[in-house]
Amino acid sequence: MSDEYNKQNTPIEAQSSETMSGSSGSTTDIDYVRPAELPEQDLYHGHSFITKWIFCQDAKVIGIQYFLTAVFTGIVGLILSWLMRLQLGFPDLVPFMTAEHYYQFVTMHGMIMVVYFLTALFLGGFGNYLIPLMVGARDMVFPYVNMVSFWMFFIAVCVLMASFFVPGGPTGAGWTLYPPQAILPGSPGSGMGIVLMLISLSLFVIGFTMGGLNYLITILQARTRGMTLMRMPLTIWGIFTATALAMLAFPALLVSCIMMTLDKLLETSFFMPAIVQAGEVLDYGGGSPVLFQHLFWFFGHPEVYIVALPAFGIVSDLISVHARKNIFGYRMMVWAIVGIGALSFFVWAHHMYVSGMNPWFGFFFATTTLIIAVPTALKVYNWIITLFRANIRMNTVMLFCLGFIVTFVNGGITGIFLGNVAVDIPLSDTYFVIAHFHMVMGIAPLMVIMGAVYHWFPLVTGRMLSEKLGKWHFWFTFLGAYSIYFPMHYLGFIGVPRRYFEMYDSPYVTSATGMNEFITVAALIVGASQFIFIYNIVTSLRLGKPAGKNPWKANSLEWLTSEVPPVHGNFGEKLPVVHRWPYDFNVPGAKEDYITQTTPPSEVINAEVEKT
Amino acid sequence: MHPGFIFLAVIVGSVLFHIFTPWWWTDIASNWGAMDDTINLTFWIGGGVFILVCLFMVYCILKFSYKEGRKVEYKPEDHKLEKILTIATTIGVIALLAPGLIVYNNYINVPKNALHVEVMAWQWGWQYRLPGEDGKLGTAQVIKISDENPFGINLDDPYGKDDILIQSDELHLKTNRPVKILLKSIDVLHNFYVPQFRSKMDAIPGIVTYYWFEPNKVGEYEVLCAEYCGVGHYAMRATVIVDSDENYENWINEQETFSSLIAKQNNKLEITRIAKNNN
Amino acid sequence: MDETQNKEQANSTHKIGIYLWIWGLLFVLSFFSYMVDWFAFQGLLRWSLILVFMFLKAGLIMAFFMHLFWERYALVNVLLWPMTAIACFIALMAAEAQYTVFTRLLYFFIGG
Amino acid sequence: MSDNTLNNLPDGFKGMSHDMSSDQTAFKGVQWGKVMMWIFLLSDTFIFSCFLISYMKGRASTVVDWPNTSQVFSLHVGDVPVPLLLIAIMTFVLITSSGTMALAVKFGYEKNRKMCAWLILATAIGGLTFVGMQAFEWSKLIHEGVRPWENPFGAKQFGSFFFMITGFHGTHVSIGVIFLFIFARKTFRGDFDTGKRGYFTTMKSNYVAIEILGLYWHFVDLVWVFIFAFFYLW
Repeated sequence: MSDEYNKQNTPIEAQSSETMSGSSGSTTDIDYVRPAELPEQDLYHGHSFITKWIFCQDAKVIGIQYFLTAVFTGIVGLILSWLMRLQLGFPDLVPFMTAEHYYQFVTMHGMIMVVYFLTALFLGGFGNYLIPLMVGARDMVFPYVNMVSFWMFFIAVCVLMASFFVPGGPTGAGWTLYPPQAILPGSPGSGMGIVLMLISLSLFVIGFTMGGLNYLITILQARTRGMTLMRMPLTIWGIFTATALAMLAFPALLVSCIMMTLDKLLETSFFMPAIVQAGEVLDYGGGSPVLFQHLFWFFGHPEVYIVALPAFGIVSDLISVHARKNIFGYRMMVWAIVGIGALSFFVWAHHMYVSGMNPWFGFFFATTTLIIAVPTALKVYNWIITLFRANIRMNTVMLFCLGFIVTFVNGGITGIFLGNVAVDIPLSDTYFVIAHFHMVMGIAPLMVIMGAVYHWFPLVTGRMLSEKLGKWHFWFTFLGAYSIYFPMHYLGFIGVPRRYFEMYDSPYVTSATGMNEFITVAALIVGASQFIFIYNIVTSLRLGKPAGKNPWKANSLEWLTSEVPPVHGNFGEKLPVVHRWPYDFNVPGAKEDYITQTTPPSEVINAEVEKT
Repeated sequence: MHPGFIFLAVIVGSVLFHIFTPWWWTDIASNWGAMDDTINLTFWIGGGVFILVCLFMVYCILKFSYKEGRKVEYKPEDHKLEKILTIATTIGVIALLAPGLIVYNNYINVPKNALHVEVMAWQWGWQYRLPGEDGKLGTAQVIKISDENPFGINLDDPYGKDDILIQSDELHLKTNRPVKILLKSIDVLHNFYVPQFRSKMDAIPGIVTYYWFEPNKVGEYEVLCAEYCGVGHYAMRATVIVDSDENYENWINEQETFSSLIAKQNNKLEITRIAKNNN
Repeated sequence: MDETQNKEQANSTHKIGIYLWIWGLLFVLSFFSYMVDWFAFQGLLRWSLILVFMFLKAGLIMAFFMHLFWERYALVNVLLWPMTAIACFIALMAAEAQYTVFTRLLYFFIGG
Repeated sequence: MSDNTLNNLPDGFKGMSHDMSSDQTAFKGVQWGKVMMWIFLLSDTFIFSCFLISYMKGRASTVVDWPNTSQVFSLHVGDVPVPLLLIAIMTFVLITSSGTMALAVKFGYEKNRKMCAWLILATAIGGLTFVGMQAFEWSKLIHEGVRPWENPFGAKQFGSFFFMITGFHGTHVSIGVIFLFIFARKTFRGDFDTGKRGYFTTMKSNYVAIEILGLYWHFVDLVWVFIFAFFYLW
């Protein structure tokens, strides 16, 4: 075997130049890939409807289950945002809207969108569907655990939704759930609502841990022959790093949930100092609310990247495929993803500059936060350099990628405002913050999700989505969302604080009434235009143009399955063998404008491929 | 129409919106002009980068949209370019960070001559405590709060006796005198925020937080609570009035001290006792 | 998976002596850390002894009982590097606790 | 890939860069299940770290005196109070069980079914003893008036953190004990020799499973090392 090793380590170019000079016997050598280390995976094939579609162990079905559940919660979140916007733009229009309801909607909207929608969609949905396909595995490594993971998530969603119907309603503590107000009577839903929220989050963490272990180990230990880490599509790198972050960040959330549940139910004083509420001395003492904020943001900041990194990865792949050009600086992209992920554990308290923590922390966290800006900026450069001298298909997928770049750059730059401590002080807790994070981790990842749906829909269903409807959907969504959040920054400049049920006679805000009305109308339109998307999906499921194999002429393994849509086990008789990275588009000397990952070097002898 | 033009319109529209916007900073009324400067610096550098990146993107999609057989560049890596971009970005980031840290250093180091003002927040309102002639605030604890002792001042602390108590949401400050705001909450998180002063800080139960500023414009300002604190959050307002020296002296001389409050209450108790005895 | 299992076997069938040695060492170290309390050492000495014994015990358990000493470096590094985040968290929370107790004492009790 | 191959791979940091740049697996020769347990334990480490960090923050920032653990956890032998006696015994019991587990793993790989099974059983009994003593300890404290929400000896947080952290650790031990008993039965039955399929997961049994369980059990011991140092000795 040691000489087999030598073979593998021999540079491929050296051999291919040899073959080009005519030695015919070595064609097999340049195609050499190390033999399989592991035997074929033992899979459980479902037979009945229940084992095939409900308690299913196939990662693809689990991915779709995650996707649909997450989209359902997303629609709930969308409706809540409409109600909030109506109140802000046109107070007194919604008859049942009280301050209690408003704050409950704010809270549930935030929590649903961040955790139950985006996280679950990217990692549970795209992760489950794409990881085994893209790394060339038959399935996730622990299919049973994967199934339990989804059902845990499902129960978590049920518990969350149940909190709408308990006495007092869902919690209205803001999505950050800061104590003491989260569990004191002054906030809506501080009874059963907050308890159910904490239980639901804990269940989510448990379920996610099960799924996350699967994603990590499938990527680390179950890749196909020839698939080195540096040949993985950036989608997988993004999902991988995000999952790793989740495995290390969710513990902090779990711990803070447990401690707050105890504070609520057993009246312990982890986060509760001595408190006098409504003239009454409460039975608490000695705790520290700032501790909760630290724990929460130790989870919360990586959480931002849990949402952002898969988006970075997916958008890189989409841009490369539809610009028909290799992604620029692949290595740097990978290291940027990993670096951002690692750094994200050292920046959490930039959410707490005005929280009353030890003021000296400001220096540390401002510095680490702005360091993160460097790899992030490099990623943006690489995306646009990829577009340079490319051959760009202006289809819906590409439009969403471009929309992502615009919104992400905008939101990223406002992030530099908020990361730099002295700049943050006047802006924090104002609408500037809302505009910033909706732009950067709301709209930007959503653009990617929608682009990804248009991109992979043909793979999942075997039919194309309608391009015409897709373009309408894109322009409504992009222009609408941009005109919601771009002007909103200026509300923050005025100093309008966030989480205000109504502004009434405040001198600052009278000038903002018009803008609030405009934003509300835009929000209603953007929300409504999502129904174009849903209509497109539903009709295309049956009436869409059949896609055939590899309609986008992509290189990565998920398009190279024996059947489209792929069946359980993914790759038919034999697992694919990988010879190159997935970005060999328009290689000089090659006949076609793409070379799939499985194409052996001997078939594209004239192509001047760079070694990967 | 080529989508590139719509993206171009979005960028131009953003710039125009900025030029013609009626919504911008409130006029500053404190010493934190440096904060506005750092924001403007970030705004111009950041805005410049945003426009450049987006224009380059628009150029690319206009120039290189799909044409069968177009010659495409195959260049996976360009170390020189990547290095230049990394260094340029790093320099830009340092240029933004350094002034920010200098301003922040001023923000957390309070001048020695600052007047201490305790702001006590509760659901949902404000009250204030100023030091008396000794220039020092007495220690206080939340659990000692009662009708007779609205600030929970420790009775055995001599510094507390002459503290000036303001049980209204209207606070007066002297112009051109630095104030150190000591924030205290008796129930949940709050935040004492006056947009014109630019500075803000949360009030947290269990500890005392602080920040400082120097009001430099006479006038009346609205205080907003900037940290979500329950149902009444949006209605939790107060007023800060920045006075000239003379008006400030007049105002402060009218306020009640802790010892006079105690005396008054003792009086009241005495009267009720006598009244009871007479019955 | 048979072959990899063979590898495991090669890895894990170390001489029984190693396990017994480590086992013995763990007892001794536990005894020592108990003695720290018994003799009621105080201050810096107490803390350094507690930490030294703690890390020695933890290290022995991880290295030999959990076989980390014999695992491939790739795994070892993946497992140990994330601890820097925890170290950072500990350091900052220690500073935060100091600050909290300082403001509490200053404004609630001592004053001046 | 043969056994031979693995031993030919470079070691140390060179091996690391080799593994990371190779295809198929990033950790050569490490089973899926074992990697899973390691990464799960890493995640669990973060949970316990967060608990202990919160405890540090809580204890270091309280202005009320923290009870002297040495006295609170003392046990009377005759009339003499011996500080931390029970905790010391618990520590020794847990380390003993950790040792038996390590030997069980060793004998498992040597396919010494009987020896392995008995050692797992011994480990399980050690764990059970530990849980029993913890229950005794809890009842003693509760008897003396310590509750999660109050503490007659000083700072409120003492009771809260004590019950929460030892409770969470105790839950881990209890789960471990349950699995140890299951595995003892499986080993006696010879499931690992015959490769019987699991009831839920339908995957084949393998002696590696014992090492994986061993990792978990040693981790529980590891956590106790930290709890012992920070909660009882501080």
